[in-house]
Amino acid sequence: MLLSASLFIIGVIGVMVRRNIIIIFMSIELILNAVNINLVAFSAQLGNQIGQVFAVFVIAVAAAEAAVGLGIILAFYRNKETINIDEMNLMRS
Amino acid sequence: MAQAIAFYVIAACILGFGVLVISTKDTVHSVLFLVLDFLFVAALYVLLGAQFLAAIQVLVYAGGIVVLYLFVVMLVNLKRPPEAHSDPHRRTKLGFGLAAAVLVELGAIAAYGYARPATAFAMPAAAAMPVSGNTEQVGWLLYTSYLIPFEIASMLLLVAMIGAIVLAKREL
Amino acid sequence: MIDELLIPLLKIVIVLNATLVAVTYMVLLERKVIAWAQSRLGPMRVGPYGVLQPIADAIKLMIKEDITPVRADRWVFTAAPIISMVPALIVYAVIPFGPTIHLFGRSVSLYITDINVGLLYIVSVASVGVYGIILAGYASNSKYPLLASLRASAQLISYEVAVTLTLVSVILMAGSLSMVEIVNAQYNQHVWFVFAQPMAFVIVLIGGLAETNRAPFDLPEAEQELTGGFHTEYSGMRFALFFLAEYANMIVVSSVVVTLFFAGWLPPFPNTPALHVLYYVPSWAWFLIKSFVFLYLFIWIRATLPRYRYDQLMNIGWKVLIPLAIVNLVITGIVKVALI
Amino acid sequence: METSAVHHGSMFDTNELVLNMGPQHPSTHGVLRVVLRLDGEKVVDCDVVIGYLHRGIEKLSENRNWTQIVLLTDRMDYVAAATSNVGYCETVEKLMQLEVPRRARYIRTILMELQRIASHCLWVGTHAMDIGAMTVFLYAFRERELILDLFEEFCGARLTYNSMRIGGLPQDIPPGWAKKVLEFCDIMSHKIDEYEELLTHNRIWLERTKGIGVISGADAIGLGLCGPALRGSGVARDVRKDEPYAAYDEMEFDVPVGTAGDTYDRYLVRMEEFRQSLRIIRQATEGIPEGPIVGKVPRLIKPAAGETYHPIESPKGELGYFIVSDGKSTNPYRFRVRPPSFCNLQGLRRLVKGHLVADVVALIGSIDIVLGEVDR
Repeated sequence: MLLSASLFIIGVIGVMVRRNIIIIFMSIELILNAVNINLVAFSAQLGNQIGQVFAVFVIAVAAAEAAVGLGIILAFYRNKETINIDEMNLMRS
Repeated sequence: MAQAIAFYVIAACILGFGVLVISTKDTVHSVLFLVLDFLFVAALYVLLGAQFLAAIQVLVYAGGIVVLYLFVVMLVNLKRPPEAHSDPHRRTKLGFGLAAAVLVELGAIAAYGYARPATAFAMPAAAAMPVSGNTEQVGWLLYTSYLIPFEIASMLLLVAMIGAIVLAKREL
Repeated sequence: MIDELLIPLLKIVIVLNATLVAVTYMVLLERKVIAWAQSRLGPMRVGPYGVLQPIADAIKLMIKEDITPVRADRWVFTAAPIISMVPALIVYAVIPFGPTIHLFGRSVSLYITDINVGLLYIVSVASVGVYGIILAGYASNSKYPLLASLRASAQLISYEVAVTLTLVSVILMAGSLSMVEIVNAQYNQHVWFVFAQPMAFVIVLIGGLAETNRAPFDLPEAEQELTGGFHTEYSGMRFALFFLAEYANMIVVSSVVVTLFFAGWLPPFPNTPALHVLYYVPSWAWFLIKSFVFLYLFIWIRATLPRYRYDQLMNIGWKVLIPLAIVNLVITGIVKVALI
Repeated sequence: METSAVHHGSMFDTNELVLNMGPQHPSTHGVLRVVLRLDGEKVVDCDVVIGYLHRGIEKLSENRNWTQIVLLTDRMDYVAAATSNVGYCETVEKLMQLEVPRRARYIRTILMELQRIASHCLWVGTHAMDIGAMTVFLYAFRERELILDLFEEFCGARLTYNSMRIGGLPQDIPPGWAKKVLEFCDIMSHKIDEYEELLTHNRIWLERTKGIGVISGADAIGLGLCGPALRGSGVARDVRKDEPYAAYDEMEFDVPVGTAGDTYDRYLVRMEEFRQSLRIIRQATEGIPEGPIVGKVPRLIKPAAGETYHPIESPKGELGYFIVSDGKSTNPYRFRVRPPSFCNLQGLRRLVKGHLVADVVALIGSIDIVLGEVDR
């Protein structure tokens, strides 16, 4: 549990600290993995497979998220030539 | 005993690489560490008796998602570090603050857990650990009890796929 | 202790070394067979008929200067060949060369391990191998390798989809992901899966060619287009690692094809009592013979066919193989349900 | 040397990649350099940079006497040296209004057609190799070797023959040579079928060559293409037919033309030319007349003042020599070559636009250039 919590925290720090949107995305992947570790650990502890099933779902969601997210990054990069999140304020201006 | 050692080694690797992922300057190195991290997570799954999930982890995460990341990094291939400008400490404090809050909370839970040892979870059976046929059981659950979530997940993937194609396509 | 630790270790050592030797001789075989196809002699100088050529090659590659381009990403540049070599080798852990046999009073299984997700393990480990190529292209900091590695990774990923989808139908037939169980299923069902699943066999073979970057799908290393492909900037032992990884992958693909579709170590017609004579040939020999046939086929194809173009390759992958794989899967599922 | 001919602005356009192909690249057939501007793998534009093999043959020739120049022409199209030799000698003969004996003209025809087959062998081998079929390369070289043996027997050299003299030949054909040539024709006609078996109906080959680098007949003429590259687009221009030289007016042969003007048609045209060449060789060898091999050539070759242009059909296309003599010195006043490779090469840019990197090498192979001739 502590392991997954620590990984989660690393992910959170990554999201908050880094400017590079790709690294932010990777941090999100780390967070999802932390969740997965938790789920699998519980499933092993409780001796049933439900945790693993949920982990499969999480992986599927992560894949979807990565695909769409990276698509957005690419589209954005093509227009703006940056991957710095601070400069991504289209909505604001 | 051997299991415990393996667990701690793997855990240390996961955390270490996790730190490296978010602290490395070069994005490609960061992606590489992410792969290593995921591989160790897969190892952890094996240790926890979830071989199927471990294989899926490697296949989908390491083999699929991270390759995607690598592609994007190479496409937007930039030697100039994107964080060179605009004050880097603006949200750093917030980030560490939040992380500290989570840590404190966790500490509290842990302390609480130690204070009232295991009543809620009687830890039903470590004996019921599935040894073989892991894939079969997960599959069985997926296609019976969790069929609807499964279908929803597949729809989500489909939508994501279409969305990604639309976004990435240059002209419609 | 001996059974738990020593024998597996011994097996690992044997398989690793045998693989590496096989790979080097695979190179010689390829050179020889292609030479014969082209009315040449091939290597003849080192040893009788050039049989010691691999050793000379190995020495040459090891003592060659190992150049790192100045502007390359040094760490990644060094890591890339290793990353492509390691998955190629650890796949051998689940390949069954034979059943459990009795040796010196012990029962020894002729495979390193038989995990219940064996096939999935192969697929997932193989998918990690693509990193070596991508990173090599990236780290070289040169345009040809970059183009080649983009080609290679797109190719590997798209063909992986087709192959994996096809493998699912084989799994459906066998009812197991374990390599050993798949072979046993072919024994129990009295049929080599190549006859039950001809379509799957063809798809896996083509996909296998594409995944190992062999002709006619050898675009990532198309010498005539991209000079050397992703290993343009590599030299010496690091280049050798890429080279070995390619041939090791070839052997893996032929082993997997043999296991899945040609009943692995079983002799032909395993259930026909009249042909039980064939059991006198050791099981691993059958396995090796069958694998050899496929390796020869790969070389033969390389000597014969021109190369596809990148977009044609992708078209075949996405518009032909994947739909076929899906159709095959659906049909297999329906038949399977109907038979129950 | 100013080589940054790539158009400006590409530095800032992230979607385009500038790829420098050559001068040391396995499939640019020598030292051609092609600067490609790529969008992904698609060629947006390309610049052909030449001059890496420039030896100044034209200027050099103005300081050599008329006989010595034959040797320099060897070094232009070095895979078809005999053809270059004949082209030069005939131009000077035209300038001097020399009569060449019929026997010499017949032997010249045989040599030129053998040379055409040798050159096409090299072409089919390298072209197939560029597209990835490596076996054809070695097969084609096996047959080219036979031709080189024939040449060696005739003049002692295997690559740069120096095998012509103004007014005729340096020596007569050795005894039994004609028979060997006929034997070779029999072998070769089977071997051509062998190449075709490997390529012509191969699906991958078809997909790689059909519809690639399409150019219409009018465009091809406009670009000044010549030889098989022009005939592939359906223009039946062949100097051998249109302005016969040597003994071609006495030979019977067809000029194959393509229809679509793509890489595949250019391939088919050359494959058919193999057969037509064999047909010419057979006719010429069987009909070699008796007689002298050298015409009435003056001791000192010194053409009267004047100029002339004389084209011949080299394996690559129309090879023309333009020579000016001032009538006073023993060397040409002006010596200019119209090399087919050079003219065909300028079609490359037009051909590759919109195709992929892999097609670029196929197209370079398809126009069949020799850099020695391009740069001179």
